[in-house]
Amino acid sequence: MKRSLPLAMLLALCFAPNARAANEADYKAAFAAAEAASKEATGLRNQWTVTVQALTAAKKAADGGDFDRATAAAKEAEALAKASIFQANTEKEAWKAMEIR
Amino acid sequence: MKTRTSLLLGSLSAALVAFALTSPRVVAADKVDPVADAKAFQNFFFQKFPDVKHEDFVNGPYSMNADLKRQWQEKEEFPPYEFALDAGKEMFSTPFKNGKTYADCFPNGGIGIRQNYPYFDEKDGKVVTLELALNRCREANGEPPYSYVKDEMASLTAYMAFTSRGKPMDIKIPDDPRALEAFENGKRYFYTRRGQLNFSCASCHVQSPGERIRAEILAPALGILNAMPIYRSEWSGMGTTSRRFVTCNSQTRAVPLEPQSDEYRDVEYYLSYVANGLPISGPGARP
Amino acid sequence: MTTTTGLHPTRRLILQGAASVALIGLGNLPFAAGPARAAANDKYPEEAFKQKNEADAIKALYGKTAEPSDKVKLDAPEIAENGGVVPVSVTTTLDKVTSISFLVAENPFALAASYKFADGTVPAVANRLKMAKSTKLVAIVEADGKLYSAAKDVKVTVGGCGG
Amino acid sequence: MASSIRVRATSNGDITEVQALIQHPMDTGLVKNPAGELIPAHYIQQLKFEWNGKDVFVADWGTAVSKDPYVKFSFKGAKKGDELKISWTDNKGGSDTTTAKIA
Repeated sequence: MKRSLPLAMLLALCFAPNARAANEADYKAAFAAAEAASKEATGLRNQWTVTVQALTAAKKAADGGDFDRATAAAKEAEALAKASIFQANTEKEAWKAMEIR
Repeated sequence: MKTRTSLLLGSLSAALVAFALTSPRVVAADKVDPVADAKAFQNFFFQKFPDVKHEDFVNGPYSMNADLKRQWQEKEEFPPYEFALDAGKEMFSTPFKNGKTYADCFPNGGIGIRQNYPYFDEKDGKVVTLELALNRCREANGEPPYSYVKDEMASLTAYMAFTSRGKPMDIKIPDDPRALEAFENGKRYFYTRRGQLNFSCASCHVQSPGERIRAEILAPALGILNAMPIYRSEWSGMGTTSRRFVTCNSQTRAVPLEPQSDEYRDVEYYLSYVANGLPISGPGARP
Repeated sequence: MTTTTGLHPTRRLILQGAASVALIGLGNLPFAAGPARAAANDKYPEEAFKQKNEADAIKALYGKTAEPSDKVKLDAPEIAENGGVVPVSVTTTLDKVTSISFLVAENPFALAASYKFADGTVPAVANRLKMAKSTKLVAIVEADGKLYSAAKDVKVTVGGCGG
Repeated sequence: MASSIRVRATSNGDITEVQALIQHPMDTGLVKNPAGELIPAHYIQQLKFEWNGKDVFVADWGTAVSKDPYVKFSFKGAKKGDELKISWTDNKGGSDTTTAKIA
């Protein structure tokens, strides 16, 4: 037990610096990036429902003034949108592997 | 947060590379050959389920599970789509405001023709499904179109399907490059993975028909549209082909496209063509 | 299923006459007078349908308890294709059956349906019930004033892969 | 307009088999609509089958009977051509009735 205590402390320390509260500007930037990716996914006709939900959650949190959660949700939306774009591009060829021949 | 996205992308690409390496199949020259595709498609299911009678595939999950089939046969004695059928019959004979009826829009008065839909309209250069043709008929006669996912459309297609019961599916692909392209586009849609769950239609209906996803038994893809439209206990109501496509998409967490958009019409064209020869069994009752 | 107009007029009058006499004159004795028929009256058993659990519902409906009997054959699926529409049926070889009821133990209200049988009606019924979740299904048959029961477990879950 | 009750009564020999399918929502009162409000309970409480002036079969239903309810039973004594009167009442005072000839 004795040795693991300092280890836990060390871990806590390294997360501390970037935990300052996100402000409105951070949220706006994150949301803009998420929305761009989401538009691209829709353009590829491969939007995910969870992306849309994350975007709505981000907006809702931002309206409520909770920019921490809003920024996190916007980043989540961006990640999901990017994944759906990646899926659409890879599937352009990958589908043939499953085709019954 | 940044690490999270790259992690996600990394895992996806790694999975793909592994996947590509394992599939030894050489990608055949990409000449679209519907006849060969249909033969291969049907043989795949006939070999995978040797003791299922060929025409029984159109009964979807009921061809895969005896206990479920018994529940279905009990329901078929007095099926829940009875009301939609009667409503459809009545709507079919009720004239529009201009005195015309649906019979005037369709060959043979709309009776016993469902097995030829969808067809490729060479003038339009696109696939025309039964639901689309019905709404076009309404609009041509000054009537507002019906929603593709609601009861009125389901009642109309239920009646038209009923008049074709037992007739083998008979979809034609004219020798027109655009028709071949539509067929190929439908095939691509069928095998393309989508949604956060990363499923394609084939993931469920080709790789694991007969198996359960929770309470439901997965239907084989062969003849999966022959029973449309269906009364689903799940919806406790009628469902058109459009409604089925839209709900399947949202189950894999993919945002559905507009009903009757090109992809849906093409995948209906593909699935109907590869089921040529199997009987129409609509309207159907499903879990 | 068009309503019939073809009935010969006088026969029709007699029928209506007989019906009204039966209803007015003899009250609701169309059921053959037999031993005390607890559930013979036509009143809707409001109280029984309000009971949450199975035992209270049976007591409210019949005022006595049932004993399992292999003469009551209950037919229900092992896994319901859909909790909203579960085909369930019962047949029995007992005679002088006056009532058959279905109780779905895990439903918010246990009593699902109760049927009253006249003389000459075959003691069997099929219907489609709703089941909230996996549950014990009980069929009760009241024959000659005594209660017999049969039970079966039915698995119920939602379908589909998520959404 | 077609009645809400579909009946098929077929007699073979002395036994008449009766099947009925009724168009009714059978709302339990425990389900929410998409807008989140509870849909009020609306279900058939009693369904009667009358032949020859006599109630041959009476169904008392709760909220656990499926939408568009179905029931099947059979009874002795009737013959082809007899008339069967079917009527139901629901918890909102709604009702419907129809007659059918035994085929």
